[in-house]
Amino acid sequence: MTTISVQTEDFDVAAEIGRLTNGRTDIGGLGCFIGVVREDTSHESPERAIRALTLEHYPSMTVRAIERITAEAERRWDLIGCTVIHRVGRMLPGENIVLVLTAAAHRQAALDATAFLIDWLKTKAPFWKREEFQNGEGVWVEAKDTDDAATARW
Amino acid sequence: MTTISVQTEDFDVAAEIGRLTNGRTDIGGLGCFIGVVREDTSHESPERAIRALTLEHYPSMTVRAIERITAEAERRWDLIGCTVIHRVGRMLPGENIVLVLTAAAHRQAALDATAFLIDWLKTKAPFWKREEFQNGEGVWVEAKDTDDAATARW
Amino acid sequence: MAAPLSIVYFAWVRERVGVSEESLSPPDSVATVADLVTWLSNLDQRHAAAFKDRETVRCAVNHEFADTSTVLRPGDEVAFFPPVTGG
Amino acid sequence: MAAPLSIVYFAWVRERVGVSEESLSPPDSVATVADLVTWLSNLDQRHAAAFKDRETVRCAVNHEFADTSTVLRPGDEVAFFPPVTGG
Repeated sequence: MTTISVQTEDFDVAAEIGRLTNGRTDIGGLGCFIGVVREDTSHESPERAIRALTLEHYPSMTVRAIERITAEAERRWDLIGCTVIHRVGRMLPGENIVLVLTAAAHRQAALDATAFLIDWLKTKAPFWKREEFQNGEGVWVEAKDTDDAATARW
Repeated sequence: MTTISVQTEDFDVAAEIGRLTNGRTDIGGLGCFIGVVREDTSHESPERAIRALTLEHYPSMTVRAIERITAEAERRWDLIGCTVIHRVGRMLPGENIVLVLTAAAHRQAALDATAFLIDWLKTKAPFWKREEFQNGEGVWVEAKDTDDAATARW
Repeated sequence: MAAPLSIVYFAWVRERVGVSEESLSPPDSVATVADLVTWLSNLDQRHAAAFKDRETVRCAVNHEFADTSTVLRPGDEVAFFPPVTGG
Repeated sequence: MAAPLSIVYFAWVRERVGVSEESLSPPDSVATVADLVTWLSNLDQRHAAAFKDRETVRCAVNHEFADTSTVLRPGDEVAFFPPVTGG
């Protein structure tokens, strides 16, 4: 079973695990990754600490792009199911951004597919992050070379 | 924060995530792995399908052994915290066996530490699994070469 | 190009252009995404600003990531945006 | 070995020995884990069965994984068990 959702509201991790496993007895391992809004304090000025993050996306393309990514994961690993929930809109530090869940008979498939899904979501799904600082200013987050490298590993 | 528990009762994943994150705003990624009792139906006879799994352990050593494993993970990766909960006793197919949670500023540390912790738990903590079949017979699970190989990767 | 294209913008590309969506009918000489970018860049200052760093602008055609050599057909939805940063 | 050792067994090693824990005082000639295994193997049929495949039996001394060359001291807790299979 593949569940994909793009939504403004938060997700319930336990409910999503329950929906994915759903009483099945052929699952040996569940992998999970949760991306969280981090109050980046690495800027020199406290005024540039992150007050909020806004996720913009391309509504008519986003779910389709995620479907292609989950299909690729299901082609590469023997998965019983996977779940991707990505939030959009404005979020505060500590709030959840994205949930990746994978279920497989064996742990390595679940672990690898989880890492693969989050790596590909970062570089192959149409989302854009805008950071809002304490002083009210904001910047669009720049894509990282390390994310491209992580994607290219697979 | 490091949380380690060896217990007979099931764990509450959402509660453990809440305990680990605990309102912090410096976490960027949470990794999670849940091991589940799988009703292995690969045996030729349906009588050899797994009815239950019993986890034996070495009570005076187990927590100490897990502490050494989590300390090694914290030495290798920049973790904000991690949680390992391992159940012991008799469990039915579909029940949770083990929970690994990791929190880090960056996703790669969380993902790698999660995989590392479950690989090392499989080969460096004193637990033994006994499978109980539908016909009442049982066998001690044999250690897998693939688990040793997974441990040696790190 | 006989019929108009639907053109959509995201993130800072959208901010620079000043609209999130527009319907435009480029001349027949516009055959590919690269041609479209060149034509848009010369349309006005806002479009020129959006495509100033052409190398950093990515695109999708009909909801699939595309590159500058992709051939356009009438009625296509063409999206321009910075490299994605979700997850 | 002046004082007794505490010896504990797990999984099929425990089942073959028939007890989960015992206190034994091996002779002075037993200095290492390897010596202890040899001595236990000759104790009776149950111990002999437990250590029949010596290569597959693992051990810990005072709650740390050990190998057959580990030197034993009076009062040590020595554990014997199959390769672990948790997680």
